[in-house]
Amino acid sequence: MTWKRWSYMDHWITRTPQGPRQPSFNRKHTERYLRQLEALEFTGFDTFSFALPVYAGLYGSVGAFERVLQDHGFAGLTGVFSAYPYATDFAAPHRRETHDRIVADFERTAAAVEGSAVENVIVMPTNTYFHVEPVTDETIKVTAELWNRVGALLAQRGLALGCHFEFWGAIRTEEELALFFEHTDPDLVGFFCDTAQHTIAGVDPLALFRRYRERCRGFHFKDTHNVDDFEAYRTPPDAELMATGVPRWFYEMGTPGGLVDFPALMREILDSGFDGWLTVEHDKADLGGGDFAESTAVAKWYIDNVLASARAGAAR
Amino acid sequence: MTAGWSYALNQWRQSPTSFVRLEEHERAFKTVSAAGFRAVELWAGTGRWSNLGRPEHLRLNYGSAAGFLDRLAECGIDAVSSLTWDPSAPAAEEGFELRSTSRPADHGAILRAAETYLELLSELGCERIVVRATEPAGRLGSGFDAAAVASVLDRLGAAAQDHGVRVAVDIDCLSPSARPTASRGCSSSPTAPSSTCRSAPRISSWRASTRSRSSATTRPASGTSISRTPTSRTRKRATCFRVRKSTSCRGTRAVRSNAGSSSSGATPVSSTLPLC
Amino acid sequence: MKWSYMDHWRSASPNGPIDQWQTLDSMDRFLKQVAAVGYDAIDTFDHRYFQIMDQYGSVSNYQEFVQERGLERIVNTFHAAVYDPRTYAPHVPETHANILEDFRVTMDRWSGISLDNIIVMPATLYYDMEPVTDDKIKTTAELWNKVGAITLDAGVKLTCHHEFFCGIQSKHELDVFYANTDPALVNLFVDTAQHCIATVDPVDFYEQYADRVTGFHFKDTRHQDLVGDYRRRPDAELMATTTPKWFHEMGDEGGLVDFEAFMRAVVRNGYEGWLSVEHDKANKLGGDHAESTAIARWYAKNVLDRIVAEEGSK
Amino acid sequence: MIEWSYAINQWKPSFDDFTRRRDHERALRVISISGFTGVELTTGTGRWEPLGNPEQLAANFGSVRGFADFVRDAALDRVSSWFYDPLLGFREDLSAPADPADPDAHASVRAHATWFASALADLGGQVLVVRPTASAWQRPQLDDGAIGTIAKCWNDVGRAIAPLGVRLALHFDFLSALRPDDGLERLIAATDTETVGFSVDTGEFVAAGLDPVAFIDRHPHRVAHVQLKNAAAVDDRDEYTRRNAEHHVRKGGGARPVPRWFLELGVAPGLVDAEAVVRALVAHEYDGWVTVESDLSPHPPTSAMLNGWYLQHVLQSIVEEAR
Repeated sequence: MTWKRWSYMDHWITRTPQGPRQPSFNRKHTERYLRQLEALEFTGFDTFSFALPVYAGLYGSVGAFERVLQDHGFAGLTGVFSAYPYATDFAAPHRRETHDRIVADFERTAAAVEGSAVENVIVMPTNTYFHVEPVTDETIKVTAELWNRVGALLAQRGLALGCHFEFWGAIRTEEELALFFEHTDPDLVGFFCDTAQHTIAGVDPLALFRRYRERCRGFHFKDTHNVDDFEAYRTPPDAELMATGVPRWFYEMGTPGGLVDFPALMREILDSGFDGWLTVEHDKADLGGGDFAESTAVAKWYIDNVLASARAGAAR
Repeated sequence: MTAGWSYALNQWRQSPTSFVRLEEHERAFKTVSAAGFRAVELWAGTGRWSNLGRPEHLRLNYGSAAGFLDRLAECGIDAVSSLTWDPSAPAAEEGFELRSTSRPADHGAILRAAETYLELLSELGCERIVVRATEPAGRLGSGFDAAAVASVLDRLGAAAQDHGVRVAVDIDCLSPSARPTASRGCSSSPTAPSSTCRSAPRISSWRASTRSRSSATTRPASGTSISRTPTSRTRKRATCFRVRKSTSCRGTRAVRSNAGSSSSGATPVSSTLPLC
Repeated sequence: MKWSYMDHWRSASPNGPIDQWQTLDSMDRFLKQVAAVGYDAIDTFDHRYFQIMDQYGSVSNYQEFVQERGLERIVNTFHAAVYDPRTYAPHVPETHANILEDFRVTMDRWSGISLDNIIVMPATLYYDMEPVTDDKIKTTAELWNKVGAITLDAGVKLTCHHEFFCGIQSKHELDVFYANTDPALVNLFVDTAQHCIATVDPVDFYEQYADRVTGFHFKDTRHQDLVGDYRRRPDAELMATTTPKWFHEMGDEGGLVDFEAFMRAVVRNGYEGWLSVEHDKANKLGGDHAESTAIARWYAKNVLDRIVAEEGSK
Repeated sequence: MIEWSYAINQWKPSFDDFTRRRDHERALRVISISGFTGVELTTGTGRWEPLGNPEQLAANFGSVRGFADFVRDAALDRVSSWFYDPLLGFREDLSAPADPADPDAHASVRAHATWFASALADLGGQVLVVRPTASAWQRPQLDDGAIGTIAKCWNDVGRAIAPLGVRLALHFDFLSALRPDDGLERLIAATDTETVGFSVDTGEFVAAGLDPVAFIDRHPHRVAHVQLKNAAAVDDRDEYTRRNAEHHVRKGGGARPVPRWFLELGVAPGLVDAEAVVRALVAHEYDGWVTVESDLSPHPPTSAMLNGWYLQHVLQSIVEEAR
C-alpha cells in the first residue's frame, strides 16, 4: 500500500505578462495551478485563512471553490492555516487581553469552512520570538490557555486544532514544546510537525513525532540546508526572509544537502498507524531563481520513487 | 516644495514575499537613481514584510525615518516624494478594520489611521500623501457618497497640513467616482471596442500640484486641491497611461513593467495570454 | 572616463528568455535601457554581422540605430571564434592561414564603422592546448603579431582578453605571451573577473602591463578557481564544479575584485580610453541582465567617478 | 500500443542554458512525474549541448549507455526518439550543414543518421525523427527532380538504419520547403513505404494550414511517429517564405507578431484537436510513440505538467476505451 493522502499547502507563483503573481488573481491561472497539482496526483489542498475570501471572491463562495477543487480530483479543501506573525494590540497569544479577539477570529474561520472537507485548522501558536521575549513559563502557559479555548470551539465543529512551530516563533526548544503540550489538553490541541522548521530550530522532528504521536494531526514535508545556530530566530525584523547570510531556508524534499531524513520519518509514520493527511509545503521556493512548479514536481517524484520504497522498510 | 520626477517602488512588490530583504531595496534604489530619478514614492501596506509601506516596520528595518533617508542618500536618492495610502485597505496593525470614506461612522478611524502615516511623512520630509478617494466600485456598490468622501478628505487635508504634508486625492480605473466625460484624444464613443488613446500618453493632473497650470482648480478651504481636468474615459480596458505630472512618474496602478527588473519587458503581449 | 556596455542581454517573453537580436523592438528596448542608466556606447560580438545584414542592411545602419537611442557608437567588437585544434588554434601553426583569412574577412565586414579594438581570446580552451609549453605560447604570439598587423592596417587595435579557462591564463603563461608579442601590434584587454578567478591579481597584472592596455571588462566574481575547473572537460564556464555562476556585476556584496584600487591604478597610469562593463551570463541563479547593468552603472557613477576625481587631483 | 514521451527541447531557450547535470536530472524527473515514460532528445553540437549528439552524451555521461542509466534513474523507461536535423552541421566532426535536396550531401546525411540511430538503439529508442529538407525560404521550388533526390536520400537512410531496429520518421514543419505545391504528399509518394515513415507534428501541421487527422486517415501505414503539440495560430499570410523565417517568424512571431506559436494541449486559444488525433491513431491501431512537445515554452516545468494533466485526464481514457 503506498500512501495516497498527500495534500499540498497553497504556495504558488505563476508567470504573467505582468510579472510573477500568486495565481488567485484570476480563474484562468488558478485552474492552471490546480491542473498542475492534479497532474502530480495531490488529492488534498490546504490554504490560508486569509485566502478564503479571495477564493470565495473568485468563485462565489468557499463551497463553490471546493467544488472546483473536487472537479480537479481533490477530496476538497483539507486544511486551513492561520498565524499572527507580529504582535499587535489585537492579536498577541501571550497576552490574555487579546484572547477574545483571537477566539472570535477562529469562530469566523470555522464558520467559513463549515461543510467543507477541512479536518485541520493549523496555527502558528505564538508571535515572532522578539515580540514575545523574554519567553517564560508564564508566556507559554498564557499561550496554552488561548489554544485550549480555540481547540474547544473547533472541536465542537468537528475540526482539529494543530499547532505548527516556526523556528522563529516563541515556542521552539524541546523544553518549551514540552511545557506547552503539558499545559494543553491533548484532545483539543494537536501537534502539527513541520520537518524543516524543527530541524532549523535544532530539534529532531522524528523524535518529536515519537513523543507526541497520539496528538499529531499532520505534517508539513519540506527540507532545509541550514540549522539556525546564530540566533537568527530572535533577530528583528524577520528571520524567515531576512536572516543574515541565509537568503533561503526552505527546499523541497530530495535536494542535495537536505538535512531531514524523510525515509526514516516515513517508516515511523507508517508504523504508527497515523491516518491523516501528509502535506507537502514549498514556502518561498522562488528564491534564488527557484520555481514552485518544478520544486513541487520534483518533490512528488521523490515521494513516488524514494518514499514509496521507504514503505518497504516499514514492513520489516 | 521640491518638484521633479520620482519613481514608484510598488512595481517591485510582485508577491507578498518579494522585495523584503534590504539588499533588494538597495538594488531598486540604485536602479531608480541610475535611471535618472532622484526621488521615490512609497506605498502603504501591512505586515512585517511591508517594510517600506508600514511606518513601524520601516523604522524597525532602518532604525528610524532618518536612517531610511540616509540609506536612500547612499543610493543616490534625495527624497521621498510621496506615499500612497488606501484608507479602505484593512491592516493587521489596525485590527483589519474595514473602513469606507463613504461612511461617516468610519471617518474617525480613518483619521486615526492616517496619523500613523502623517507622522512618518513629516519625519521623512515628504510633502505629499496620495489618498485613494474610495474603495473599488465593485466593493462599494451603490454606497458611494460624494459629500461624505469630500468631508473626510477635507479633514485629512487639515490634519496633513499640521504635519507639513498635502493630500493628493487619487482616482483610479476602479474608482466609482470617475464620471465619463468627453476628452481630447481618447475615443469616447460607447461603441468603441476599448478606450483608445490616439495621442501620446495623456498627462492629467488628478494629483494636486503646486501650480496646476493646465487645469481649472477648485481649492476647498483646507489645503486639498482637486483639479477638474477632462478625464479620459475610464473603461474596463483602459489603455491610457496617466503620468502624474507633478510628483511621480508612474503607470496606472494596474500597469506595471515586467518581472525581475525595472526595465526588461515582454514583447507586446495581449494581456489574456498567460505566460504559463 | 566614458563607459561602454558589452552587449550580453536577456529579457522575458512569451517564448521564454530572448536576447536583444530577436526583433527590432527587443533591440530598441535593450539600447534604451543601456542609455538610460548612463552608458555612452556599446561593444558587440562581430559574429552578429549576419544578423545585422539581415535586419539592418549594413553595419553602419545598425550603428545609426544605436545612435538614435542616445548612444555614441560601437566602440569594440569581440571576436568569439570557434576554436578547434584541427582548424582554428593559435598554438597550431597549420591553422594560422585559416585564422589570418578569418581576420581579413572580419575587418572588411566591419570597415563601415570605426572601431577602437577587436578583442580576442588569445588561446583555445585550456584542455585543447594542454600541455601548455613556452613553445606553444611563442607560436601563439607569432600568430597574434600577424593578426595585429592586419587589424592595424584597418585602423583597429588587436587586444587580448584572457578567459580563466583559455590556454594562456596563469601568470607565467601571461608573462611569456607578452614577452613574445610586439607591443605595437598586440595589446592587452584586462578582464577583472577572469584574472581574479585564475588567481592573478588584476591590479598588479594591470600595473605591470599598463602601457599595453587598450581596454577593460569591469566585472566581478565571488569565486576563485582553486580546483582546476579551468581545464575541466567538456566545459569550465557553465558546468564548473566550483559554482554555476562565475560572474557578477561590480558593486554587489561578496565580490572579490577591489575595483577602487583598480580604478586608482587606471587613473595613475593615465589611461585615456573607454572603460567597458560586461555581464556575461548574469541571468544564472535568478539574476537579471537589466538590473545588473543598472547596478554596475550606479557603482561607476557614484563610487568610481569619485575615485577618479580624487586620484586625478593628487 | 501507444507510449508517451516528452520532447526535451523546450528546456533550452538559449545556447548557454540547460548545460548542468542538475538541470537535466530535474527536467527528466518532471517529465516522469507528469506521467510520461520516455524522453525525446534533439540535435545539438558543441560543449554546451551535453545531450545534443552521441559524442556529447559520451563526454558527459561516460558513454551512451551511461546516459540510458541516467534516464532510468529518473524513473523514465528510456529515450523514445531522437530528432536529427541534417541542416545543422557538427563541430564534433567539422561537418557542414547537409541538405538532402543536394545529392552531394547524401553521404553526410547517411553517415550522421547512422551515427544517431546506432546511439539511439543503445538508448532503447525506436524512432529517428529527421528534418526532411531545408526551409522554404532557402529552397523556394522543389520540382519532381528535387523531391526525387530527397526521397532517394531518405530511402537509403531508412534501409541503413532498419537493421539497428530504428524506424525513420520524416518531420514536416510549417517553415518547410515541402509546404508549397503539395511537397509533402509528393514526397510520401516518392519514398519507400517500408523503410520511410513520417512524423505527424500536429502543431506544425495546423500552423501550416494542414489537418493532422486527415493526414493520419490518408496515410495510416506511413505514420511512424507523432509529435503532439497545440498551435495558437495559422500562418495564413505565407510568412514562412520570409528570409530567415526561423528567426523572424518562428521565434520573432512574424508581422502580427504571434506572441507564441505553440501552446500546451487543451489550452485556449489552441487550434489542435488532440482528442481527434488520438482517436484517429487508435482507430488505425497505431503502435508507437507519441511525443508531446511545447517548443519555446516560457516555463518548461509548467508546460510539461499541464500536458501531463491532459494526457492523464483526457487522452489516456481514449486509448484505454479502445482496448
